[in-house]
Amino acid sequence: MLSVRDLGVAFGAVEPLSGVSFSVEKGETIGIVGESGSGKSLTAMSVMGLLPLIGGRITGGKIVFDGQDLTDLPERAYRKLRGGRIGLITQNPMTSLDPLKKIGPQVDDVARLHLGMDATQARARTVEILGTLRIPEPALICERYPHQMSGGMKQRIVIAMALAADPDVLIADEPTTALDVTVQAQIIRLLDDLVKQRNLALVLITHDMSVVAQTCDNVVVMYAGRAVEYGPVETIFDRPRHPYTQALIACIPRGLEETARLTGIEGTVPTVINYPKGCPFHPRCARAEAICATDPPDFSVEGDSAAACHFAEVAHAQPA
Amino acid sequence: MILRYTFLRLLMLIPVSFSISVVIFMIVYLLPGDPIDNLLRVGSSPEDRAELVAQYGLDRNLVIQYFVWIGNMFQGEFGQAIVLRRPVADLVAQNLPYSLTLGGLAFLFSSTVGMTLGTISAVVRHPVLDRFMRGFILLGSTVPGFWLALLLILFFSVNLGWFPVSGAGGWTSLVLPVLTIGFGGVALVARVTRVALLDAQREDFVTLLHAKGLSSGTILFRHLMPHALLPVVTILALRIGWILGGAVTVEFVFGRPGLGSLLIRALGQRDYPVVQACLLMLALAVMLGTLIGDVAQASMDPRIREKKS
Amino acid sequence: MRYSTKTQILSGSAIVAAGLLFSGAAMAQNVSIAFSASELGATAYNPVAASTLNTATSLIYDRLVEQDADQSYHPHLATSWEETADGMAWTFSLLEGVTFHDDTPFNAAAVQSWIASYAGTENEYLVEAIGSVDVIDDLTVRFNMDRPEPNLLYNLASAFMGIPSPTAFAELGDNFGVTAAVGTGPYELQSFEIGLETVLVRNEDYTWGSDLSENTGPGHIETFTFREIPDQSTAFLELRTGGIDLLLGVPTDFLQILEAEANIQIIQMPGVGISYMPINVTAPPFDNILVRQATGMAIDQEGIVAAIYNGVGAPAHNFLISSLPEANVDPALNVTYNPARARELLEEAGWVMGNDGVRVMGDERLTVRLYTANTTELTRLTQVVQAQLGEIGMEAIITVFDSSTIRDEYRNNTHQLAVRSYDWNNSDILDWFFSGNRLGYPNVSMWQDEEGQRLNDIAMTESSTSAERIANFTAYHEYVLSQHLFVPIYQPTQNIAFNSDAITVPDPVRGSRFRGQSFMDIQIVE
Amino acid sequence: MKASSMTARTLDTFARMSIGRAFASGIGMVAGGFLILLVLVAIFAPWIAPFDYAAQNLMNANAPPGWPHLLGTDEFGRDVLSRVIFGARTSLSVSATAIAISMAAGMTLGAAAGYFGGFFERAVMTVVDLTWSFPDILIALIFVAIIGPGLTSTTFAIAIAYLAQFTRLTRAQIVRLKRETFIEATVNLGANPSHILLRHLMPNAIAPVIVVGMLAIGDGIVLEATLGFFGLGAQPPTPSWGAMMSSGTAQLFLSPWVIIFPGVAVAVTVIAVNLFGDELIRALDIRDRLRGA
Repeated sequence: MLSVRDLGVAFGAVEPLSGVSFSVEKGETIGIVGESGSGKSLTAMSVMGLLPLIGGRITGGKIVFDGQDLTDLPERAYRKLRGGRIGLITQNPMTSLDPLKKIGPQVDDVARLHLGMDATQARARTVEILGTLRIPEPALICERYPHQMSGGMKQRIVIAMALAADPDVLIADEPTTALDVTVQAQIIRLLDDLVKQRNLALVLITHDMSVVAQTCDNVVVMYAGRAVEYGPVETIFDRPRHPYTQALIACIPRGLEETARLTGIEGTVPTVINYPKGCPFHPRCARAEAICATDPPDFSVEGDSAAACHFAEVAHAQPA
Repeated sequence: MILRYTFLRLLMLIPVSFSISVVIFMIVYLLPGDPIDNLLRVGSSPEDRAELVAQYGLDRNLVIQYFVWIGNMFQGEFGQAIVLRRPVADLVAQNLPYSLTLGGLAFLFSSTVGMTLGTISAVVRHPVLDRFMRGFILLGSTVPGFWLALLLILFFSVNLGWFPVSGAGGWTSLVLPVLTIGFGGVALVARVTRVALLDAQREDFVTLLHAKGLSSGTILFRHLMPHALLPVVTILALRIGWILGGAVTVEFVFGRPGLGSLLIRALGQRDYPVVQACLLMLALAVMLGTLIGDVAQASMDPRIREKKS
Repeated sequence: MRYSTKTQILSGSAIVAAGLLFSGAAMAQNVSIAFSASELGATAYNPVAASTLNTATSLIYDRLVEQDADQSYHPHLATSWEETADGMAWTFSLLEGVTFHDDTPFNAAAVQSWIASYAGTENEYLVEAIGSVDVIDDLTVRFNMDRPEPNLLYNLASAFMGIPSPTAFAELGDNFGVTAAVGTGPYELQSFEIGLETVLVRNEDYTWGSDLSENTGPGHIETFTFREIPDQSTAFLELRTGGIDLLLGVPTDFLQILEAEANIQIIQMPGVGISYMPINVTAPPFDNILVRQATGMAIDQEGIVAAIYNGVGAPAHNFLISSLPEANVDPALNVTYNPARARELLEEAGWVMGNDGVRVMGDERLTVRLYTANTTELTRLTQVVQAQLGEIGMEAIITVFDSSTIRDEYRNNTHQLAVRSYDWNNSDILDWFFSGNRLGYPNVSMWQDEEGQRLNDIAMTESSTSAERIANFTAYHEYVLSQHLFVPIYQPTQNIAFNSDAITVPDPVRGSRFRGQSFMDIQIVE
Repeated sequence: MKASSMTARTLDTFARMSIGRAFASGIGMVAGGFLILLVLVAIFAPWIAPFDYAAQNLMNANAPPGWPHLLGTDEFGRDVLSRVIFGARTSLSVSATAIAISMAAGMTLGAAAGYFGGFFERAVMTVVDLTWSFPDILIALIFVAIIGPGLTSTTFAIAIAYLAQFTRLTRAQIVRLKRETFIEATVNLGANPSHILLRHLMPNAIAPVIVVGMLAIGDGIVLEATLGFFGLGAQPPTPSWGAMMSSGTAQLFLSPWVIIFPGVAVAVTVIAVNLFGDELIRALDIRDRLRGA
């Protein structure tokens, strides 16, 4: 349904994203995971064609959606896709809704624009969608304003907006980061049901490996603007072959013994201007060799997963 | 909801207007000299002076005078102008329309042109246009009114003969004065609109609006403009006071009457009732301005409506 | 209405504007006039009660008698008059068939109630000498005088003795002249917006114009619009662009520019006023007569006329305009420029020259307060006076006030010197400015002196014939000059400018001022 | 005492760093340079001016620009260039003193209102809003009517006209800073209000107030010029740009240079002030904190 090949994005001279590839089919969820600053949110903006809004541009690669390459789609056609066939769910619900407008009209817009509905039809549809998202008394909610809603409620409204025009693909850019834990679980379960019931393709961008584990079919691990490992969730979680993936998995808090010590990763994520040469992870990689510092590793493919690491074969042992 | 909010704001204005009316009443006694001197026939005796003082009620103690004044004010009885020897109400009635037409037109001119220029300069990010806009806004706040008025008269009336040099006859005599006052106003409104729009464009929800597939035109007019209007409305509302009194310089150069000029003349002649009436009108306009500003803001921004009531 | 836009300022090239967009050029028979600066702010067209009147008043009301430029008196509503030998009674026979604008008849009874209405008003001094008025018959009236008044005819010809309709005057009371003004004049008051505009419309059944106008019948022009333009150069620009057709008072520095305009004609009439510097005799150092005399000699009248009035008008060397007989006093008393003598006098008075060019006496510096009103003409003249006083070592600090505030300052006696001007063409102005009971304003010199008061009373009340009055006032004038109470500076001419493409104006202008009688002869150029 | 020296030091480094950056940019350099030159001209006016600004020479009145009067002479034959130079001293000093008074009063009022809040804040802000929306020319003219014409009344008139701006700005800063956590910390440590205000709140609030103060100096010069137009500003012969520009608009036809040169001086100065002000705002990066005004 949607496949991204060697996507490269640049802001002026700086290239915070290069060589990212992934694809997702209807009814499937693909997770894009990485620490903040790894460029994962840029994939969402690139797919939506909104890079110019933040001053960025696509430098290379293709974004094929339903057989059509979006990178050279004219704006008018792109606008029909946005909201119509590809829905976006933003990260911070508190600031994603126009505070001056009521909830109802903001959701109705999508249906009226893409499905050519008139006001009453659109409102009926909105109430119905809000209902499916388990929002109490949706008709009343339509008359309220964003500042009268809780964070979780607002995120559901954003999701409703994304669903309003029956899109084929949903892109969720860290949908739960700004919510507290209890609400996070509800939102994740909600997204999961939607993918199943409406046969949607979901691109879930997150930094939380446990969320990936629960919901995604495939996963792409990103580090410093590049994909370092991808593949089905089971294989990646069973036998992570890239040291960074292994470290990420190790960080998931397990077990209940008080003594369990939370493991972290030394060093900090490199900023876009000082991406290290060779393999970007080598300064923080326990197994780094001389070669890692010089030439960037290729993907060593194994079945339907791959890892960009010179020593992918060697690193089978389970982390301590 | 809005009515309740407006009513509350009105209630809050009452103590304010009371204190202002006291200040206005007292200001007149700060003025050195008094109007009776202007009225007294030359070489008249102290008794004549006492009689005149009594006639205008200036002999009673201040508190009584104040309440008499306020009492009359409510019955629309502004009293008799001492030096100009005619009811103050007539004087105000004669000058107010001129101020309202000139001030009102200048207000409309500066708000519409100001907002359009502000929006254009915020939306069309063109370096040359940007530099021109900054230059224009800068010029607006540097050129003194009387100087601009003179240049406009010289160019448009003397050289081109399009408009009359001065006077208050017909629409043609309004064009240059409105341009003079409006020029400063346009600069201010344009600057505020530009900044407000730039800020609104940086808000997070704008990304989602684009993601919904709305065209940038709809986004600008349906979502961004209301946000930009909030600070603009506050600035405009606070300038309502200028409609009545701000045009003194222009009224002088163009030889037009107006409430501002009436106040200045009355100040010169120490004509207390006229000064007090003009100041009260101006204060009312200013308070009305702040009220309209608050109500407009509340009606546009639900967050304010909830918080304050 | 065509006008030329030749201008030397910005473009320099002559552009003739094809069409006129503004409404000022109403084709209907209307002539628009701008008042001179000194006439602005008149509060009511009420000759009996108002303290300031403008030229439009002379069109609304007629007078019994009119005075020509050569001081001769011509009949108007009074066809003839004779004064008894002892000057104790005047008999006037009145013009027949004259009606007020409200169609009430003008007759002896109207004159009787009119004279009585002056009691208790600011202009009461005009009729002070009249004891009572008898109606002999419908068209004859006799004034029984309390004392001989050789100046009566002058007063009767003054704008303040225009005759209002008694019925309207009684009915409107305080509103007379404000909401309506009813007289017998050639034009009726159509609208009056204070501080902005007065519109007069022709009185169709007017046929009794005085012999000072060629046209004694209804006026040629349908309506006159009188406009009050506070800013001098705006008024000047209105004349240049055809916004107005006639400017009653042209500031001297605009004369030069106006004369260069092809379509603008200037009429210069003899002056009716003096610009002078009153000296406050009660404020040291001016309580010393030597210092006052020295101050008088510091002012170079001829230099001032040449430099800032570019030769227009005449220097003033005493307190009255040169056309008045009482002005030719003993030449020695005239105040003339003599800086050397002025410095000697100051030395004599004990003011020695300090090291910074300012004289000192002990540790006190010769620094004086010099006040003036905030009109362009007066501020300019004051600065020249300041510089000339500096030449003799007297440092003058200028403060500019608006016209009514400056009166408070005079009354509070805070001034030492001031620069001001008066507008009057009769010798009784001496009483107005120097009589003891008007200290502060208008007696800015704060002068009180029995000899002065004695001479004043004789001149004002004991002159029975005009020749006697002239002698008495000359003596009073000479005594005032001897006390050095003021420094005369300049006699301005009356300058009127009109747009010769638009209107024609009678030349020579009859009467001492450009007033009603001259407006009757204005015609529109077809 | 120690607190003030500490505040002075933070201010000092703060200023040096930002002023430096403001000068760095092209426009900032030109505008700032011009302003420094102007202040020098104002200070050394007596030595720079070729003639005595009050020396009249009626024979040489209204002489066009040329030699020796580079900018020509006015209607009294006084040298226009010297009067513009001395005019700088009057106009700048009047406007600067007025804005200084206005800033001091505004900051104290604003700080107190912001810090104590409640009824006091409500009262102060209402009065201040009223003065802000009252036309400044009217406030000035009323003030001059009360204490008479001259430079002192012009200074106070300008000070009152801009008082509202500084009060609002300071209050906005204080209210915003009051909620910052580091302030709550000091409160819990038992610091008394004046200590908090002086040591912590004010230093942070000063930056935007100084910048707005600079911009207001430009407006102050324009208001002084307008009062001069009404003949109520500097009394003759003291030259001020405003008085010169309004020395009888008749000059426009006889000797336009008498009006045009001071007009240019006002325009250029105010533009320089605004340009440098903008650069300072960018350098201090206080654009958002300014929105409180």
